[in-house]
Amino acid sequence: MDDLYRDYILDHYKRPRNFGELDPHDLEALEHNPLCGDELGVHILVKDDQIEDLRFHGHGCAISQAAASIASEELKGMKLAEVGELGADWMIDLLGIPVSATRRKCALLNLKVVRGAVTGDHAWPT
Amino acid sequence: MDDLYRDYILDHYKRPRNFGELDPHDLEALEHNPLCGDELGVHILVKDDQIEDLRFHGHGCAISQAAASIASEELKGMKLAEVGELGADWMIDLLGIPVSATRRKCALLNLKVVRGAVTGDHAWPT
Amino acid sequence: MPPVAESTLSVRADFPILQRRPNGRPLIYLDSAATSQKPEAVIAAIADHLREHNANVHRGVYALAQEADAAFEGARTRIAAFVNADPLTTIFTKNVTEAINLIAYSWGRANVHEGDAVLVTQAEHHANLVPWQVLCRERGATLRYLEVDEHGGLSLDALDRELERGDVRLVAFAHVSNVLGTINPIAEIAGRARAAGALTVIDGAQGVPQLPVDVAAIGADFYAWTGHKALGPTGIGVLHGRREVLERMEPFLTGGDMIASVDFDGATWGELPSKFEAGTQPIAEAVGLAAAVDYLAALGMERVREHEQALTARMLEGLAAVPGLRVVGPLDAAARGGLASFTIEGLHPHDVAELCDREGVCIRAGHHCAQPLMRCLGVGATARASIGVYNEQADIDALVHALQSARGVFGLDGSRNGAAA
Amino acid sequence: MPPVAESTLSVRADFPILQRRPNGRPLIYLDSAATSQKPEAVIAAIADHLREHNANVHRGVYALAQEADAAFEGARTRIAAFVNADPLTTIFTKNVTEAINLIAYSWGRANVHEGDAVLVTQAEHHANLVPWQVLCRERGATLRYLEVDEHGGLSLDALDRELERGDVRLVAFAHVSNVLGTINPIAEIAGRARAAGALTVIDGAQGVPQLPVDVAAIGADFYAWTGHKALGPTGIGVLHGRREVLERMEPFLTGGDMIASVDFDGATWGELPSKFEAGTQPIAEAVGLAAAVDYLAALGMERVREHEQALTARMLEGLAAVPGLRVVGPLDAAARGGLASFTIEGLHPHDVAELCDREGVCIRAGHHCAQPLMRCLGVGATARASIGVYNEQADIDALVHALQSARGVFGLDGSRNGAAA
Ligand SMILES: Cc1ncc(COP(=O)(O)O)c(C=O)c1O
Ligand SMILES: Cc1ncc(COP(=O)(O)O)c(C=O)c1O
Repeated sequence: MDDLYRDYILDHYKRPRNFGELDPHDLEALEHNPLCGDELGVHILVKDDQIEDLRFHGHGCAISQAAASIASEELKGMKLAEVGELGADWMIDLLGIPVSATRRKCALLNLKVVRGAVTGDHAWPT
Repeated sequence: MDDLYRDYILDHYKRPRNFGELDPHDLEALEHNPLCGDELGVHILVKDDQIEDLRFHGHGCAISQAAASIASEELKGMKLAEVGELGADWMIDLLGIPVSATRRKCALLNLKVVRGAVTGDHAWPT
Repeated sequence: MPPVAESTLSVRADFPILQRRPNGRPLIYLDSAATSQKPEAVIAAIADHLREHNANVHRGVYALAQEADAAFEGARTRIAAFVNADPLTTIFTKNVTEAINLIAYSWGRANVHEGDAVLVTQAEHHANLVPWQVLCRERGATLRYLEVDEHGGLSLDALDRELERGDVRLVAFAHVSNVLGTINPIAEIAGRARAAGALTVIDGAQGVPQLPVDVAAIGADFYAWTGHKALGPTGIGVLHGRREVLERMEPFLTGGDMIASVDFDGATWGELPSKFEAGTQPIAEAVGLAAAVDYLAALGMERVREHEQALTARMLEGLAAVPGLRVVGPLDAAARGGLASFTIEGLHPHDVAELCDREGVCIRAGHHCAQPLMRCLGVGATARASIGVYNEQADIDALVHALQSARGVFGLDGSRNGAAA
Repeated sequence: MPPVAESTLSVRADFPILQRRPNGRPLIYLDSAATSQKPEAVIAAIADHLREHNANVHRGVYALAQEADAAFEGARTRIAAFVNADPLTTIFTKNVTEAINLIAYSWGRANVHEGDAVLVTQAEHHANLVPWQVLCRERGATLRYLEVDEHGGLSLDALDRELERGDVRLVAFAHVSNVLGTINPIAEIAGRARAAGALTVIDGAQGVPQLPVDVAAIGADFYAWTGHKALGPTGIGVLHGRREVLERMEPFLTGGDMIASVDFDGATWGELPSKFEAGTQPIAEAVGLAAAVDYLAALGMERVREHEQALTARMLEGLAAVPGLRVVGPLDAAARGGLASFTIEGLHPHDVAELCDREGVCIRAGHHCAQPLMRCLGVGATARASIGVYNEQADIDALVHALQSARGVFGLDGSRNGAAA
């Protein structure tokens, strides 16, 4: 079995959950991966200080799309305050595959976008 | 005997011929050796299209001062048209010592100054 | 398509890194457009210089400094001769990016005014694009883009129309596109620009490593390239300029070694090429680059070109057999340099590159520093395989094999359950 | 003068070039202020990188590119740590000259206005002088000079008076003068400038190779240095900047790798340090410089300083015994770096250097890229002997011997008939 391109990764890549747009939405952000030009945006609907619903849009590699898809399921229902606390480890653990230094930004792009939309902090998660 | 610092070189260095200023003069020029900051100027008195008299001023190393001194004796009485034709070989031959690539500009500074004063061409002699 | 000669080059053994066997497989390096590998002759020349002849240049009286001087200025002479340029107008920079910035700052700020235009192509590398954007913004000038057609070509008619508008002060374009591979008709473009009173800047980053280049014959005002793509070291680029233009320009970087004299009130500038070479130059790098061009000259650039064209033809053929694969740029190997950028349906370029690496095949994925072109092509990124003198047919075949396997991993060949998607 | 420890360094054997024996004599290299020699560890690190790990950095997916990335960014981390700086604000340039030009172009053009002043010292190297002349001319600002006293020192009172005038936007000065040898009180100057609202630029070209340097503790806005004087290769310089200042600055060189995104209308800039690193960086050079600072760190910079101070003391003593010789700058080895510039009555510095070379002693002669200072000193040029970690007492003694012989050749010791003059 492939270490990186596991079945569930390819499944999330090919059938991403929560992809599309959400209109109206309360929060949004759009970020690029400067290494490859990939683009990922998010729309978020907020209720009671938590993420009621969200949708990703844009394009990217299997790692970045699968990461966004997998994360989207966890983010729904999360308190906004919690989102601000999420670090790189959370995302990498969730992905469950070994991510090389170069592909790290692919894996973290969605978290950067979501944190950017929620907290206004546009730094890469560490 | 020293190859470079021959007796006549040191003699010209210590007792340079035709050093000083000439006022009035008809032509003049001032040049720097960018490698060491040395400065050499010339004043020239012209009569019948030839150098009637000239004086060098400035400061420099033994090679550049001796070259100016030795050349001054040859330049006096030379036709201006001839001066324009003088090349690096003329000066190097006149000096009579082996001049390394680095010291070449020392040896040629006076010729550059004189040619500059006479022809307006401020390029290094080749 | 004319028949292409088989390549007669077989120099892999000259390149130490290609003897590496990651995971027990040969290293298949197909990323020469990003940077080339170095022959032992280049590595040895650098090490030998540092071990035997190192000193600062231009001002040292002692014998060691004269050796360093001779090595450095000798390197300049050999490098200039390699592309038939004059050493006096051959300026060292740190890379081609700095060379182009030098032109934009020194020539551009003095000569591009409000209402003027600068013309670039849609296919330029950011290095030959962003400096012109910055210049035009600062000077109130307009940056216009020459369209690239669906085969990756430029239209000379379109160029003429742009030039006829009468406001174009400078035309900047690549010799060989690092994405499309297109070999541009540079002498033709330079001639037309010159006739219209515009200066030309040619980005030769991908030209010098692959093609015989004759700077004098091309007749551009500036031709710039970069050492590390031409078998040389990092840390050095080369700018060839037209003498009259360089002489009228103010310097770019100022400091030691580029002055005639300095006093408290100001400075006067040195002669060419020193005027544009402030501070300690890339000395060992120049020595290394001279060894690189000597190596290329010994192979013969005509032969290098034949070799790359033969391998490119084979690559285009191989790629055509991969389902869902689309190559961008001209499809005729004679019209392009030794590289191919492509997309594969259902596979992101990043994943393509990652999966190629599993088979020891090094290719690049991304926007290749040409984001506007990516937009024109309607893609976010491409994968790119590029050829060097050291590549062989087996490398090309390994690439095609790796691409087929990559499709398999993603189930695109029907072999994996995910395939249904 | 406090007693100086004897040097405990003996590392000549680590430097391949010093094993050379020109004309059967040992090579006595006393020109380290111009450029240093390189230990085998540095040469091997560069060659090893090119033989085993060469690829372009920052965008490659394949394993080899990741090795190159790790080598390059790892080098940055080690180099920053060596001077206690933050890797994020540690920018690679091609030399210190480019680093200072970067500040002048990017910070200076946006922040220095008509009526403002830039303050430099009379002792600056052209690299830390001419860029400010050019900037002030372009911006209609005034360049003022802080006087150097007869012992080569700066007056802090004079600095305060200049700062009190309220127009000084930037103060630029060397850590260690390359002519006088003076070690300036840089943290003190930076503190006073900061209190007066002026930025500080420290030219550390001669500081980093000789002294323990703690960029964070110094507290300047910019500290710049150059690889080739610090046992590293040519082709690389380093600029450490204050983060808030760098973040507010526009980029200097533009092109690949320094952008966040580019479209037809313009570009946005990448994060630090990329924003200031356009194009392919000096990768192998960074790896070499990292090996150099590792080598220096293993020796210990405190020990390097002790060594240089001990040899400098011996050199000052030896020079004092040469008739007609005048050393410029402070006469106390504790107040100066490992170099001495001097003149000898009746002997031009060029001839001094030439005659030293006959005995295998490499020293420099000229204006040392500090023409205004030469004017202050009332000389056209000086000879300069400068010390590196690899020098030994015997080298100093050979210098003194060569100077005595030089006087003899010119008959200044009464031995030759020319002596009468
Ligand atoms: C004090 C000082 N500043 C600047 C420089 C210039 O260094 P580089 O030529 O490496 O830019 C030097 C050395 O030449 C120097 O001694
Ligand atoms: C066409 C082209 N121009 C410019 C560059 C920039 O070269 P460098 O990074 O050496 O400045 C490259 C390579 O990256 C290129 O392919």
